[in-house]
Amino acid sequence: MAFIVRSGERSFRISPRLVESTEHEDHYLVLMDDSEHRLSVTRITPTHLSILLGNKSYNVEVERSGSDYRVTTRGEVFTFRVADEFLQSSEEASASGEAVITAPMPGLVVKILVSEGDEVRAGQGLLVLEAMKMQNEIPAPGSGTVREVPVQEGNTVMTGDILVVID
Amino acid sequence: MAFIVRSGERSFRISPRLVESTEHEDHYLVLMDDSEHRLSVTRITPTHLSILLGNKSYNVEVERSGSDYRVTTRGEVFTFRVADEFLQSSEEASASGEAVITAPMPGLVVKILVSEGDEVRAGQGLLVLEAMKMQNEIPAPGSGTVREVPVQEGNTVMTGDILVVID
Amino acid sequence: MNSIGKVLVANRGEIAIRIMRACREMGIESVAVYSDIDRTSRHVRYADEAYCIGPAPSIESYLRIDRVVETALESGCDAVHPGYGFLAENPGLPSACLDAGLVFIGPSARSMALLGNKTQARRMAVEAGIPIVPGTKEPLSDVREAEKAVEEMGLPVLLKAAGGGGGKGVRIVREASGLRSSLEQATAEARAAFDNPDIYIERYLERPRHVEIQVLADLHGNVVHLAERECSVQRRFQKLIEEAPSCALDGELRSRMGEAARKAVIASDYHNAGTVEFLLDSGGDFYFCEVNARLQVEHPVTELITGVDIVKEQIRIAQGLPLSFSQEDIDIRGSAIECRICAEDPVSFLPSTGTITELEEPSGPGVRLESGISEGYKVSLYYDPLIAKLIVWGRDRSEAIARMRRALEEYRIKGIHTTIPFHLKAMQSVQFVSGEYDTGIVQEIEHPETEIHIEIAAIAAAIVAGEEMAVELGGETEESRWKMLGRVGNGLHRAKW
Amino acid sequence: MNSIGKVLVANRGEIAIRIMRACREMGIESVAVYSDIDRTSRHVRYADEAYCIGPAPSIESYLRIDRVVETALESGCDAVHPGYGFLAENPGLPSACLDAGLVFIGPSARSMALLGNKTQARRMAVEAGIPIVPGTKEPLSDVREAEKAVEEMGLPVLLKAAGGGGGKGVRIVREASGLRSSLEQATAEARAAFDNPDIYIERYLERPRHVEIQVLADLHGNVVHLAERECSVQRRFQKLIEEAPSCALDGELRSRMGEAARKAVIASDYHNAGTVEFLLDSGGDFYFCEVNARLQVEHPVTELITGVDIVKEQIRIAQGLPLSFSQEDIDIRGSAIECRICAEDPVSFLPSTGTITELEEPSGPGVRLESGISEGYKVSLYYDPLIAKLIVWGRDRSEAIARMRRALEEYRIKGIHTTIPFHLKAMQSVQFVSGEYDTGIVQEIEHPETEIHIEIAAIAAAIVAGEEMAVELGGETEESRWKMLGRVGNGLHRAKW
Repeated sequence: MAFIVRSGERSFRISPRLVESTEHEDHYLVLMDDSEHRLSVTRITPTHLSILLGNKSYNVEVERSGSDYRVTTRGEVFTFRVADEFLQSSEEASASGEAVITAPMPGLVVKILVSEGDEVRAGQGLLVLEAMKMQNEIPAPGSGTVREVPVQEGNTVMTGDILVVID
Repeated sequence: MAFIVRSGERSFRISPRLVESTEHEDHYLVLMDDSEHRLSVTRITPTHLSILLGNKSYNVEVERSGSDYRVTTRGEVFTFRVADEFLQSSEEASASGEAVITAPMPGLVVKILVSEGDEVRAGQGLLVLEAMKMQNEIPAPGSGTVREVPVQEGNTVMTGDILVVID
Repeated sequence: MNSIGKVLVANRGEIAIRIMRACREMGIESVAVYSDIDRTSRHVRYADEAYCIGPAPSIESYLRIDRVVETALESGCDAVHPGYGFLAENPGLPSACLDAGLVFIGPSARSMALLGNKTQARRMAVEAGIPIVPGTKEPLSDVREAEKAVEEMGLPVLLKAAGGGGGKGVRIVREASGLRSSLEQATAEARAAFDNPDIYIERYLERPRHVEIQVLADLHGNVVHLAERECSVQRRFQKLIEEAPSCALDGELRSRMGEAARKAVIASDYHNAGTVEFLLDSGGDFYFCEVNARLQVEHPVTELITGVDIVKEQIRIAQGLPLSFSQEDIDIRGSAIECRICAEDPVSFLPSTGTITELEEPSGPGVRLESGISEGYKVSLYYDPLIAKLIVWGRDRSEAIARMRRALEEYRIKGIHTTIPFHLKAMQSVQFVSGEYDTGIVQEIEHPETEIHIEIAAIAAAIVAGEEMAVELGGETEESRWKMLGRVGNGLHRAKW
Repeated sequence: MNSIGKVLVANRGEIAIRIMRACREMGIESVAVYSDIDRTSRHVRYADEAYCIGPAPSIESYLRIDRVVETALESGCDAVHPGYGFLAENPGLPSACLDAGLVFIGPSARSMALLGNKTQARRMAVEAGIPIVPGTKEPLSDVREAEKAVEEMGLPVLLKAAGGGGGKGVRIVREASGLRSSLEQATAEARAAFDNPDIYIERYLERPRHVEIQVLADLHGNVVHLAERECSVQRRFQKLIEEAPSCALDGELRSRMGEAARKAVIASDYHNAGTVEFLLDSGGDFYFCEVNARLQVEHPVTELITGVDIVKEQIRIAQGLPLSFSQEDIDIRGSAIECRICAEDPVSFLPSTGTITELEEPSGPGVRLESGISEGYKVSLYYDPLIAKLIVWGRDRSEAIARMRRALEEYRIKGIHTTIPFHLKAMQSVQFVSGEYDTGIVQEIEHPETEIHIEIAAIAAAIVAGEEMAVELGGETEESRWKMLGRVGNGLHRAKW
């Protein structure tokens, strides 16, 4: 089975195969793009893996959140979307062109700075979200027209809730 | 429901009653021997309890091992046998007078120093158990006659295995 | 002498634990206060006694002077320590303590009120002959007044809360068109944070260094400074990294700034621990900003280079004891750095919430951790995102930097995002390592990805995804995950506990 | 100069991690070796590379010089650090390193062989004019020879392994009838621990203090001592608590003992880090015991009072660099204490094994932890029970004691028994607190129970038992326990993660 593992611009085709399982570790043969790697993998805690790639030692944390895998190693954090090779292509087809601005954190909508139909330019403030006692202005990721503002001042929002949709 | 909680010479009759359960804590009314206590209890991890007795704050670890409860608070460790008040009395009746010496740790029996029928005095070495590279002489807890030595030199034993029985 | 046998700590998180540790080492009992969602928090477990004083919003719990004082009396405390933040700079607390016969571990209400009002403090400095940054001497009454000040001083300017510090209620204004909305935001933040909406304005120095002097002053007229802290690594006026000593000071400048700090403390009739903040420009000129009339977040770097336990000294001073050392006894040994570990995204700095599911903390030579969290702790939106401080000591600055990098790599916090990756990049950045940096540094630090790390991470994600797919196909649910981990299986080797 | 870019650490547990930390801070790569059951151990995860060198028994893995050297060559290492224990005092390792073109981070094989043979070392001391404890100069050939020595010296006597230290192969003999069985046990232990069954005998001083001097010697003839460590808190010749400085030394005695230590180092042509052990009697006379030709377990207490990183100095010396300081640069600051955290019953000191299910580590001001464990780690019978070292620094000894007590109370290790409760009692004992103690102290420390603690503990046991009974009646099994914890239930409030 092969997976397409993507983070931002980077994309890897990875096919892990378990070749041996001993009392202390699992041995994998991993085909990554065109090269083959031999790995020993063992779990220290549910999300904490110790990986030996050849003999290089890596501590890796893998946390799943929905379809994203957040992976940390030596203090660097990567967020990957992992898809089965076949599912991948259908998903790509459904992606649309609009920009959906979602709440990056839970918080309180203290002020909305734009209305439906407004023209906005990249970096312009859309609304102010209060979280952890700080007022955070949420900027437009690009220029466009505000199509929808499904929240109101005073609303409490959770991470991922849609705040503004820009065409 | 009342429990008899015993550790060495000490014995308590304790009857805990859950009176209220909120989002953050449970409130207990505990009858201990003759006095009544009000407790707030919350679990931090599976074995780690935070207890407020009145307003006094205690961190308590409770680990169960068989019928024993090993409890740690502020670095002091207690091992309790907890029994339902009714089961308690039947258990007591079955206790006999012999001394059963069990392995205090897993290890290797490197030498047996006594034979069945030997008279031993308190403190006399019964056998040598090797564990963590140290040779440990297991002493007789009291004086008596060796009735049984169910292990042999070279045997590997686990914690709790019977080593010697003294009458 | 005021004998102190029991202290109420009117705070939460790492600073509450820091203070309780000092109490415990001094044989003093400590009493925690907490909001109901903090029932499982570490400071409640750390204290000898704990009292719930209200619901989660701090305005109904940690900011309630009346409840703090009542609880101190009810629990038989002799004294109250405010920590930093919350009530630490509210003169109402020392006043209420005085009325209730409690010792307040900090300055008097009078000096606090003087210094807490940033405009009065600036006037005090001018009178004492300490240089200040140009700006308004009174709070702004409205946006028109702000516009007038801008006309006089020119742009950019800084809007600052008169009622408190910690980066709350601060805005930089570079264009006249942004003045109104910035003032509104700053006012709202200042009201929420300090219950005081007053804002004043000063000229914004481009990229100065932010250097502060730690001072201790007892009730017998002894005033000693414990050298400086370099606090220029800031984002949105929130400090991220602090160090001591500063690369920008030599012995001579240290003496001059230390002397200015002592003057400010004496002029404001200040006692207990305090910090005098200065801006230092590239020409070596320094300007008084304000006095932080409390224990600072970053006090540990000073403790590591001087060997002085500042919290214990605070308690001793409050007991009426004279300082046990004079200025000559203070010598600086080595170099110390602090990284603030916040529950925030390391790139966007947006807050992150969740439950700490795993925690592995750094230690070993020269490493000190001040942490408010433990496994099972829930990071909520109600309180400050600062969850821990990682501090290191080294024989010299380069050892301290290497050590901090090593310690950051060891630190594993699962369940939330933290600023650890930012700090790691900072410790490897040319700017920080050279010591040639100013308050513009955060924008300059880059976040390159290490090729081998992204590859290993991608492989790990694929392996775990493959395993989870197998589990799902096998009909097992997410809920049985922990149970599954109890087995030794074919497939990914599992933790067995 | 021997440039070192990659080091193989021929050890495991906390000391392997200590050495790897030093390497990482110096920008040196580190390579771990491990036995198969150590695949999940922390040192394997900590290293940059890791190589399995055999099965669990150390004789087939950690004691295999051939595999260590092969692995160092295969992985491209320049140097090998042995830590303490295992091969640390086996001259075969430096010899094999020399032959393979690897730098050994420690003394030469020749000095190690001289000092490792305790009887030769005693002869060297006599020749250098350093006083020694009376005893045999050669290993005992049989029990008859031991009996003869006892006749000459009188009882009690001490049987000691000629091949190594660390309390292994040591027995005290107070009655002639116990001589034979003690000799057999000591011989068996010495053979297992050092692969050398030789035992020698010396007069047993009743209740001396055990004081050792840390020395650093470079390849350019510079020899500096870093003052003493007090190591009298021992049980069965295993140190439990160490501190620096010792209460029994003043500046004058420190200089004299330091000078004797330097003499021993020079007489044995020793370089790198070493420790000269002395017994100190109540009259202030000291006797040379031996030189530990390696890094000591308790080196951190010296690091905390001097600011010197001994492991880094070892690496610098091995690189051929001269010491960066002279005797005059060494000044002592404050007081440090180390408690050895062993996987043992705190009262009987019998070994305890199991999996670490929960771990909460102490931190805060003045606390340093050197730990080899993490959650999920399995403590087995194969290796030394020392799992971590807790070390504190204080401005004076009483602050250090208070701090140690506070840190011990914070330390939570679940899944095994540890010596933490013993250390807590020690920190509260009159004997330790007064500083007036000797090697008899462990027998004198009492273990009283605190009434309120036993009551709270009993209540907690009853509450948990009641809950478990309810769960069992409800038909849930032990296996679903973690799952159960995911729910908020009526009954005992549960962790929600």
